[in-house]
Amino acid sequence: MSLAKLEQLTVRFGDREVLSRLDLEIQPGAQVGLVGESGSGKSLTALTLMNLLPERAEVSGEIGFSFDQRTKIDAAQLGEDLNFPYRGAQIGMVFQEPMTALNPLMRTGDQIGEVLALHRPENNTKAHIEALLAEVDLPAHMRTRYPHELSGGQRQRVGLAMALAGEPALLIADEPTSALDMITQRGVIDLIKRIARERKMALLFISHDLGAVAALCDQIYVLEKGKLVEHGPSQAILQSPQQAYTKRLVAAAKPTPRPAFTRTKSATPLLQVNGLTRQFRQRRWLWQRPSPVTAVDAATFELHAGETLGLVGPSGCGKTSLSRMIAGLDPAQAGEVHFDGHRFGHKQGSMPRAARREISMVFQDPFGSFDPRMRMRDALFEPLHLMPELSAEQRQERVTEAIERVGLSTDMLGRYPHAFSGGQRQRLAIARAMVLKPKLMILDEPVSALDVSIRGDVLALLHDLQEKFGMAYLFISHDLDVVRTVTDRVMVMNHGQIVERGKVDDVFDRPQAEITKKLLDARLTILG
Amino acid sequence: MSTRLLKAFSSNFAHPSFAIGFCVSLILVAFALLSLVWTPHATDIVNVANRFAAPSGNHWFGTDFFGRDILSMLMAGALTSLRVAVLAVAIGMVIGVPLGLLAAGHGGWLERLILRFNDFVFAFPAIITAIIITTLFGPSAINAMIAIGIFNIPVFARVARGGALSIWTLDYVDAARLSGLRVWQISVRHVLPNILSLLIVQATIQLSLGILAEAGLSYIGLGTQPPETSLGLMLKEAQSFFLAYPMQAIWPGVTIIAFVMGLNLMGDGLRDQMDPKLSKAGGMNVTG
Amino acid sequence: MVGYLIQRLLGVALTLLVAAALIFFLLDVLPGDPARFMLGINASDESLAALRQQLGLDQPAIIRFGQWLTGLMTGDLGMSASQRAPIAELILDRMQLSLPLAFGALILSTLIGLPLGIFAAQHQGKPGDAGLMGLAQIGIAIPNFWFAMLLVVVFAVTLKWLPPGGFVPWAENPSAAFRALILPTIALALPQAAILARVMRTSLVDVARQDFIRTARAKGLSKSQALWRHGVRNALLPVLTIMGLQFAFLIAGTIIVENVFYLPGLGRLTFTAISARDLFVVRSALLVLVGLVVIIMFLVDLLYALVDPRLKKRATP
Amino acid sequence: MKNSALHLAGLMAATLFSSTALADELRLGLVLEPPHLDPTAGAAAAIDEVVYANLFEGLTRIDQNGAVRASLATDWAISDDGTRYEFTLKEGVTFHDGTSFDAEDVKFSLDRARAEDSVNAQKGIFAPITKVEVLAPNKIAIEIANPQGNFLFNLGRGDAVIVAPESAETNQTNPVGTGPFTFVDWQQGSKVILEKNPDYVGDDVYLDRAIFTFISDPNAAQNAMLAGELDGFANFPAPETLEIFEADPRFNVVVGSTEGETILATNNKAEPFNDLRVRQAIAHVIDRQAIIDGAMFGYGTPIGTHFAPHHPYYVDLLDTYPRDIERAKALLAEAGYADGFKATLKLPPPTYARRGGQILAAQLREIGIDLELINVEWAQWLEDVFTNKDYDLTIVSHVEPFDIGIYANPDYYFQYDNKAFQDLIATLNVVTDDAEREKLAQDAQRLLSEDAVNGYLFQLAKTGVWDARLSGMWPNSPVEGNDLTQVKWAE
Repeated sequence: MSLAKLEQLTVRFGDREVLSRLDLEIQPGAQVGLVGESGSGKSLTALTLMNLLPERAEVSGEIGFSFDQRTKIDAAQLGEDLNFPYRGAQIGMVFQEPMTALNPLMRTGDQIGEVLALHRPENNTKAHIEALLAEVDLPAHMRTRYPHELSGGQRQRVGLAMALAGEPALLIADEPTSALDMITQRGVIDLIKRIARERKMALLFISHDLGAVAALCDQIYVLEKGKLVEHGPSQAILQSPQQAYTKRLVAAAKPTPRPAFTRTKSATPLLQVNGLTRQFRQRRWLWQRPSPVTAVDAATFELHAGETLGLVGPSGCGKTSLSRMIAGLDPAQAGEVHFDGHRFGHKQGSMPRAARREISMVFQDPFGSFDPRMRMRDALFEPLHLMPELSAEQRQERVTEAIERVGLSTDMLGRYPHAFSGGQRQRLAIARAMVLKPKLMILDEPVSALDVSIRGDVLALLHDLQEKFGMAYLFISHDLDVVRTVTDRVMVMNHGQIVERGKVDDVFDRPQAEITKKLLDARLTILG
Repeated sequence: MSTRLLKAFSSNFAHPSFAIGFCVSLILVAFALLSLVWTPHATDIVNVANRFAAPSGNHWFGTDFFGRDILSMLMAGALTSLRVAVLAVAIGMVIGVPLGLLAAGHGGWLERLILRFNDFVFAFPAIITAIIITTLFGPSAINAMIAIGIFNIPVFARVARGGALSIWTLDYVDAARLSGLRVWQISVRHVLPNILSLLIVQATIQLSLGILAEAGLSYIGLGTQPPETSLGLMLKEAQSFFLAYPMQAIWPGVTIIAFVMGLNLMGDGLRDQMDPKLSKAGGMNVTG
Repeated sequence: MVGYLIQRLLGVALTLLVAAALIFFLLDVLPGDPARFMLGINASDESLAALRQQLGLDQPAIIRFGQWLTGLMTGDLGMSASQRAPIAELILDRMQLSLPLAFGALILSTLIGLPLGIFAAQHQGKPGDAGLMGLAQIGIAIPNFWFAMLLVVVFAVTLKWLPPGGFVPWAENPSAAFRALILPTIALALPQAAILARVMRTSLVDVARQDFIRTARAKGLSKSQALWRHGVRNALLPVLTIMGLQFAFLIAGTIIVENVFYLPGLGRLTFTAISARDLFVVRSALLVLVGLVVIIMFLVDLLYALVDPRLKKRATP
Repeated sequence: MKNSALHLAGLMAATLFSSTALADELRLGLVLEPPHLDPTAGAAAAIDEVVYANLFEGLTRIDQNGAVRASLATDWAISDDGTRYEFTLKEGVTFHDGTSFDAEDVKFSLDRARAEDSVNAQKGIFAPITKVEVLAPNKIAIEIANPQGNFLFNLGRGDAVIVAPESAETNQTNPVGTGPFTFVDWQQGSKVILEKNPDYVGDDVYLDRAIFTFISDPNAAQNAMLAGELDGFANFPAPETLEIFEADPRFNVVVGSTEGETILATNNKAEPFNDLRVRQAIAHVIDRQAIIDGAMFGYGTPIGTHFAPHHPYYVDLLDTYPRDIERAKALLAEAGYADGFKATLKLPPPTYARRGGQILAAQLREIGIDLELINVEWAQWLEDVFTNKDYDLTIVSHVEPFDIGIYANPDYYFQYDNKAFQDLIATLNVVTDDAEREKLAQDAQRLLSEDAVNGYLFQLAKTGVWDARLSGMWPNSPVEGNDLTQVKWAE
């Protein structure tokens, strides 16, 4: 007898069918994963179970619950007027965005207490709220905090405590960890796993990340564009996916393919960073001395021409701040940079113009890195501001060369950015970085936002370019597997400090620093 | 005009209130501009014998206390109101937008100074500025325009800064900085085009507020002065005849309401089409 | 919190100081001789000189500015040149009308605007919403003086329920004073209420789309419970900002409706003083008007910080 | 919701109905609020409109026909050479603060008014006085340098009222006089309240209480009258609304005249107005009736010279320069302005000026004179036009009675410098014989009209509106003031 069951569930918005004839079953105490890309209809499935579908949704099919007694609901009846006592009581739900899912004006304890008052009024006590917080590994004093005083992981734990307060038989978790960094994500997943086991609670875990689902669930449903593609026990799905779509997802969750990077490097350091420090000064009141918050604390390292240096660390560790200082985008509060015969930094002031043409940068988000109002041609010509000595013809040549190098043709350049795909844009971003033929390219998560299938191509392209032009790369990523494939040496940052450095295999195989170990442990990739 | 705005424009015609707003504004603007070259009757004649004439084929809306054709007066008055509002918006944009861009681009003490300046100007409602200017130079439509324009400066500075700040966080701005572009170049090349639609929406709203403010200032004698005419001045002059000849005050009143509503509906429609994150920055200024 | 308070107060003081300097020196360059105006066209030169000296007009500007500032601190703003009465007294006297009018309109517009905005947001897209928002559009577009005129014609001239204008001091007859303020307050408040209703609706519709409302509903709250318990307070934050800005418009509005209802308010005082070239009164009255706006904005900031826990440790305003 | 709103409305209607006037109370509207209440220290007509004959009295007073009557002086004798006046004073009179009134107060008042540091706006009235002598507590003698034709009239004006040394300095805010009403309260920006003086020596007034309410906005004034908040306006500010009152049986509309000659004042020294032909051309083109109709809605009497039509000495000179466009064009051409010219017309705030200016500009355009209308506030008008004579044309009403003498002053803002005229006025000032005075005054009027010194437009009407049950209100205002002593409600 299943705890919750969807039969032939179809959801439509006007002409658009977003879920078609979905059958799904959750046994008591079972952990069910629902996987699919955004727009596959997986969140709508959860909202259907919660009776929280938008009003304009047209629904058909049947929903069955057997909590205290068996109920069958005609899905067409769903809506505000339906008597639906389960929400918050028998079914609890955790949402994706920890930043926005809590009421910013209400103390966390009160938000948890609200559920108790609704469903378990006898438990609405300080002690019980603190017990719930303890269950999600939060200290009791968190009760009086406001959401903005908590970190993302802490908020997600509060959200979990709220969902648990009604003592549900079924917990729905809709991408609960997607917005968290890797280490936190791992913690939350482990927590959910533990609680589900302890409470003997059924779980519907929704994610785009097959790795996360694999870590938690024993049953997997795969959705694509509103249709159920495949379902079955986790092991079966992961080991022998039947459908092409599932195969792709499984492949994506495995480590990124390794292009054969050759590792040549010159002996002379191209870049020397000495004690580079970035501080954000926060002054509370006019008469107070500003108390600095240190984002990067006396970073010191060197990078040789033609070398690829990896930079990894949890989010907020300062890796982006460090790279921005090197690129001359942000000022440093101490220390200096020697780059290709130029010096800049705290005392020497901002980056000299002559150094600028030797450094370029590729950003993570291919959608944000081009001005939507500017034609691609103009965007690609823009870096040539730094080379006023070039003639118009030479400029044209440079751009054409760069474009062709990244495998695109010049006749697309009259278009605006929105006319290109994500992969094309990232190639164009690389082309823009190439136009100046710089000595150093900073790659800030250059493939994280791309589809897995494209990642390999882009990495191969980067490798290719390095071979041809001998540029040095500073490669920033949270994806340890990618870093391991492409870099020679790696540095690990935590709390603004470089805590570990060395040959990539040494660091990854024999991690010394605590954070490196945690990062390695937090990986959710399906190995094998 | 930006493509996004054009798109907003065309897709919005499905939106009935936008379509109405746009048509009403367009008709009234055309009506006002027409008075530059033609009005049914001259507005500078005085024909006392023919005053307060009822609507007729010759005078569609009748005549006023000087025997002038009300339709012609409405056209000329709408032109003055529109001119005051448009130029006030121009003053606000020409000064406010660069200030906002500068604040967002430069940051630091300059940004704080500009924000302080903004707060300071906000403390002077247009009417107080108008009182000061009038005390200095005497009342006129130009003074009303300057007073409203000064009030528009921080409004546009705020919208421009808000929009620009969100643009400055984007990677393409960093890309431009890496390309060696200076703050002002980035502001002009990348920031301004991307906040233009935001500014245009704000401009329609300030335009409608300008028309209302002109009417208020003219009503208390700080704005347009005879023999010029404006919708607000027509209301003021018609006020004493209100009991005997109510239509004298109804026509300009209805014209103001239609004008302001038209512009507001249009602005709302455009705003609805905009990137919701960007429009938030200007959302605070629904009322200027 | 105390630190924040002190810092903002310093900001307010600085704003007022700059405003005072601006007003003083702008008005100081004015042409026109107050003494001549007071004594009329046939006055002799000796009488003029005598009066000028009596008024202190023969001293340099910077000294007079200093005197004025000192006066502002001590509350002794000197004598009105034209009305021969202490300026502070004149202004205080007018405040008993202007303040209740402005604040009454603020309160009334809030009482009308916010519930209507909430109602419209709850019925988003339904006829009630469309009807209310249509009315609000008209309310925003109506010039307030014109609306005031219509109110007078209907309620004073035709129905004779309320006086068409004029004012009786509170001390003399509180109920008559209250009655005198009903129509002006309504004339000011309704257009403001229309604006507030729109802002409230937009803000609440925005908030209703946010994740924490969905969270609240997932707890088992109904849609309207979720909106009331979690939505309204959050939606009020941007509305509060608007209300601060609106106050500047209300101050402007009182000056305008004072004219329709011939009320002896600060606006009237200023205009009378301007036509009499009584700059002593003009500058002080203007500064009081500006001060009111600045102080209200300060209070709104303060309220904001109180309501929104996120702002308590905000670094700079 | 709807129900409660209705209920609230009903409640308001029941409990808050507008008050009706007390039986012996008069609520009179005034357009301008006086800056203060001391008529001996300011030019504003608004002061006299509250206090004249009500709070303060002079030795003489002017009645509603402009004649000189006894007031604090019951009787007087003039020496044969016309330079010494002896007045007998009313006895038993006290000021409102209880201090007694006698000849010393008169001497104090007159000496104060003519003192060097006096701020009296009409110091000219007192200039001829050489000596004020107390003969007895109830007798006083005044000596003047030359005989003065209108000295007694001048002593009856508001500027010459008698004040007490004890209260003179505080009269501006707390006026203390000898009149039949005492001062009760002044609510700045709103109203002045007077009450009957129980100790008044003389004919008792009918009213117990008089309230002057200040309403400058014509529309507000109209509403206040229609709503029954006011009993009347001695001079209603908006002639255009009078037809509403005329149609309403509750009200009386009484059209009288004032001493205000409304003129197109011309700078006789500025090009091209220094040319007589240009001024004549303008005179030929002015259509007085159109201005009266358009600006004043028909209220006002056309004048051909600077003289009040109700005055016995008035001569009708309307046809000196009849309206004749062709003749006007010819004159302009003769003066060298065949194509017309541009000039400015500065307009002070009153309706007669602002509206009249627009009509006048339309008329002058017919002969090619293109006027730029510049609206000015009074203070600016006083500064630019009156003091600095920086103007071409302006429209203004000269409200002082019998003020033709201003044309004899070449420095006056008209800048009219005519020896013949100056001689006429010099003679007029010393002649006391009525027939002779009449002839001189008429010659002066003719001379002004022929010289077209200014454009003479109309005599400002006094358009009174008051409750039909009121009697005793002055239809005309030969002197600035609202004498309430005879005003009473019908039984």
